[in-house]
Amino acid sequence: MSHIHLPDGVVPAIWWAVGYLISLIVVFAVLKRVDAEKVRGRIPEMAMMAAVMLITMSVPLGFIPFHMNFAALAGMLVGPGLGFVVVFVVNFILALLGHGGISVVGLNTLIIGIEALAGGAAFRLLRGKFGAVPSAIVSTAVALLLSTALMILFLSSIGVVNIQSGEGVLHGENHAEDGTGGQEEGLHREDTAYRFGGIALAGWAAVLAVLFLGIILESVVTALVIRFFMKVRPDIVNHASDKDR
Amino acid sequence: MEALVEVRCIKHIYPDNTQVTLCGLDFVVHSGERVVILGPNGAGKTTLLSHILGLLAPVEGSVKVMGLQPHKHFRQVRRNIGMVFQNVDEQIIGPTVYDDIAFTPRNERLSREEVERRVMAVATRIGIQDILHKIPHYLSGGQKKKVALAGAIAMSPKLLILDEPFDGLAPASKREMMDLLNQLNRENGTTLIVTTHDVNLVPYIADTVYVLYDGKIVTKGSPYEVFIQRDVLEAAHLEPPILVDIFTHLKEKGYNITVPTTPEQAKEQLDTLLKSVR
Amino acid sequence: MEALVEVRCIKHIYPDNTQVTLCGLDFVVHSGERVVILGPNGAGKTTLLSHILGLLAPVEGSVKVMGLQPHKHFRQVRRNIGMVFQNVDEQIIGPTVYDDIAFTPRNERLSREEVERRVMAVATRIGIQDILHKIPHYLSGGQKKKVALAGAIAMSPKLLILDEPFDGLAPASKREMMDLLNQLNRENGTTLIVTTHDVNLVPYIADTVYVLYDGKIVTKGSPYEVFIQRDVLEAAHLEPPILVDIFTHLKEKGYNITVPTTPEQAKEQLDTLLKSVR
Amino acid sequence: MHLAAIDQMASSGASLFHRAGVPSKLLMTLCLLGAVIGSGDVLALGLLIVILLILHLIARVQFKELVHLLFYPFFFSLLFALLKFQESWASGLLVIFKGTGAALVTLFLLATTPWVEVFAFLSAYLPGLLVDIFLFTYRSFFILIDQVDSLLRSIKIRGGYHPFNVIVNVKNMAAAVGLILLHSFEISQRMYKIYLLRGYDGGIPIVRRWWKLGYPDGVVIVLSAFIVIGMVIAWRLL
Ligand SMILES: Nc1ncnc2c1ncn2[C@@H]1O[C@H](COP(=O)(O)OP(=O)(O)OP(=O)(O)O)[C@@H](O)[C@H]1O
Ligand SMILES: Nc1ncnc2c1ncn2[C@@H]1O[C@H](COP(=O)(O)OP(=O)(O)OP(=O)(O)O)[C@@H](O)[C@H]1O
Ligand SMILES: [Mg+2]
Ligand SMILES: [Mg+2]
Repeated sequence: MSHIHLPDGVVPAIWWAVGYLISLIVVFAVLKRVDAEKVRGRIPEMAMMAAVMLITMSVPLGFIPFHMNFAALAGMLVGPGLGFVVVFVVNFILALLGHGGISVVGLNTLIIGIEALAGGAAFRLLRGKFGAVPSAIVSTAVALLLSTALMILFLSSIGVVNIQSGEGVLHGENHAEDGTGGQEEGLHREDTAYRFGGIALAGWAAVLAVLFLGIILESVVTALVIRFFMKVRPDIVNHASDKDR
Repeated sequence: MEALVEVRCIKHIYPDNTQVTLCGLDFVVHSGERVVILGPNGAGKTTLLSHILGLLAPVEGSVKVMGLQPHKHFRQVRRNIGMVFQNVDEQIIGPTVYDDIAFTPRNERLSREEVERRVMAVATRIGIQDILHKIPHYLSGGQKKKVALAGAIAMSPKLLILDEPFDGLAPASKREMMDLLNQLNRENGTTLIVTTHDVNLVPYIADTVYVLYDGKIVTKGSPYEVFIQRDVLEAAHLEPPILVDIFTHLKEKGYNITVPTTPEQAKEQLDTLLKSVR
Repeated sequence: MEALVEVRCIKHIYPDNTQVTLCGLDFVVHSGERVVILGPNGAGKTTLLSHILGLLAPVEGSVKVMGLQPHKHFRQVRRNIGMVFQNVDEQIIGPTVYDDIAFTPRNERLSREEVERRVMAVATRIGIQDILHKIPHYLSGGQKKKVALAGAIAMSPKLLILDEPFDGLAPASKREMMDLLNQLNRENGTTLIVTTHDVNLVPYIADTVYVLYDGKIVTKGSPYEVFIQRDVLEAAHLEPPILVDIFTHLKEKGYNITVPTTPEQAKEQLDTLLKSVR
Repeated sequence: MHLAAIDQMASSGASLFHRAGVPSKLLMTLCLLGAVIGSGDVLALGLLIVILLILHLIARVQFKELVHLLFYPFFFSLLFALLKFQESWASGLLVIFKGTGAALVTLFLLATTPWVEVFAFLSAYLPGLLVDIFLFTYRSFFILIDQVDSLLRSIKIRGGYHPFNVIVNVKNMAAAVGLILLHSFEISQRMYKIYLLRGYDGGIPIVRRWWKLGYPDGVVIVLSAFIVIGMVIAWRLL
């Protein structure tokens, strides 16, 4: 939901450098923290998760005008830390394709990676008490809210977005539809209809409505996926949330 | 008989510029016919099927299904076709066997009762009524193929297309699958288009055989007509079924014999032959 | 001959509590032998192979490869086994064909020259030296199987295990694959363990056949010995190869004949038989 | 899917840039990126973009793909540019040129160099585990994309595609994502076993002879030098 999709050349150098630095530190810390043997065994899993995210981002898997990135789901399935690493890998590859600037990979990773970290951690905490599916909804919603807040805070603090009017963010969200819909004929119609809806509302009301809808959708889909896993391969979900990784 | 499918000299270009052409003879399937497509790996069998389904559009040539161009009239054509893909794992969508068979009926907005009726009818016919509430994921290979078949025929399509349906099946399951297909053809008049690499099965399930090779449909005919063309088969890197091979050899030697389809027929033929020459 | 592999009455429990047992006869493979495992879908063939590879550990019974328990001495055992899985896509790791064949040699820390030498030798033997710098996912199915085989034999393993290596291959490619395997066995003395559903190929590639059914190894023997046990085969939902079927029938009728492996032998046999009775 | 198309171009192309070695191309990429991001002059940037487009032309990059992919950076920089256009035309255009230009640079690298080669080169400088993840992701992507293809095809054939019904689509989408994820996890578990069997112990070893420079490398290096010099001159003039 909350890609910032910042292109190159918008964010001042100091910011993106710091973004790279922090996200790389986190990546290294995660890979070093657990012993190498264990991480090695999880590499195919992380790679598959990354591939799934790449595919769902670059293909209109959903026939709906939303662009989900499933970072929170990644945090739940492969664990929060490794989920963050997966987000980094995905962002890097997307940046090479021009989907987000190459210089802002660090920043993008931090903002989306938060979803993996928070989503995964919250799911781990909650699922013992409330069961897998409700925890998945709550964790995803919390994670998405957090990263959205982080994004808005960041954009307004570098002066790209006016926090009073919400200008900028709204278009950012609008673009997300184009990302999914623009590639396949037949989906265009929905997009335009939707965009009209977006324009009809104005300012923060519109932003919040769009964000809210997006958060609900991703939470529901994530929960449905978790429910499917609990039915078919509960060991994968349990495995990821029991062991410390 | 009316022509259900007609493909004339098509050419397809994949996004990576791989060109697949299928010229030579026309590919024509009549209503109620059982057609088998043979050809080496990469000959374009799957590509041909995708065109018939309307998943791909040819850059040259024409594809007609029931007189319509499938990629233009996708919905109409789709309703009349059932398809079993080679890899059934990716075809089974429903979380349970029941849900999977019900997928198309539900998407066609049939009433709940009608859906139930259809699912039960199809499941009983295919013999999977006991596993309706299982999760497909845990079924054996043969069972999965059956579920995929059930899903494909839930709307009683006129035309059933199967890409390598016997792949990975043990002999007994192969036979079961063949019997099911023949039964569908006999009882419902379902037209069949099947690809396979197992030439020995062809006589059991084909009225007509097409051989693809090197961008062309090189020959067509009844299994017997096709399999006696040794030079064509050899050129297409195919082999005749063992029985055809042996019995055409005997025939060429001048023995009075017809080429059998099944080992049982073969034994009978040999018995009478050996008695007669004695 | 020394026993390279010995499996005695194992039982395996999958995480979802599916139990697989393999009792009855012992599964014993000698050095240089070509063994084929037959059985219906879900009989436990792949499970048996995983135990021999040390990927699974039995809860009961014993598995020995070169006198060692594979899941305990994984590294030692692994070095002596090459494996080709049913789905070769998952097996090809290297970013290019060259890198893939070089994967194991490099992981064994061979010198660069030695790696190069091995890769070239294996690639030439298998006939894929022209595609060494291609990226695997742009290859055809048959080519991928060959790359997987090349990767498996790069370290010249004593034992080569193949799970349904002929699956999805056209007849000509099947024959090519069989010839490669037989050549490896003849020239390098590589022991082979192969599973397949295509009984007609078995006589070409087996010294010994094992039949698994219903949790048991129900019979073993040379292809001929196994295939004449009709009752056992039928119980195990298997069929004898067509040639065996027909010729044992003739033999039972009292004709003096030996059961052939290839259609060519069959024709010769019939020719002489028909001449002699005339 | 664009990734697959771009990778296909990179591995099947035969232009001068396809034949040049990875180090020289990475050098050029860095120079170009520096020039694009560091530049403050609309005219110079416009010129640079023209040069980049010519490079794409020489490398025979399919413009259809390129246009699709450039849509993202263009649209995004346009959004940020909207604020800047209130200041002046030039500063707005600058934002657009920077965003699109940088994307052109990385796309050029990816369209002339298989992803694998890029990471093979980087493997010397990045931690082994990270490089492994990148390389495994590459293989996994192509294995999965086939599966996604067939899954979407099945859903379409079986009548599960309703462009105008969001509720049905959310359900079908969750089912599809769940199924793909399930497959992906099972594949990854099998793959891990295979890696062990094939002797994997951290680090997919890839060896390339980078030091062999041919004439395409010469061209690429000279080009990089020109770009740097050109940019420096442009700065001086300002
Ligand atoms: N999606 C694709 N993209 C590019 N090329 C493709 C694609 N699918 C098939 N091809 C190519 O088209 C040709 C025909 O392929 P097709 O799958 O139709 O053959 P086939 O006869 O079904 O082979 P097999 O017996 O192995 O299934 C082959 O050269 C193949 O490499
Ligand atoms: N990973 C797994 N988890 C749970 N059950 C499994 C797993 N793998 C196999 N089984 C079950 O174990 C039994 C034996 O399976 P196995 O794959 O060994 O059979 P097979 O003889 O190889 O069959 P096929 O001929 O279809 O390949 C089957 O009942 C199967 O459902
Ligand atoms: Mg095919
Ligand atoms: Mg198996």
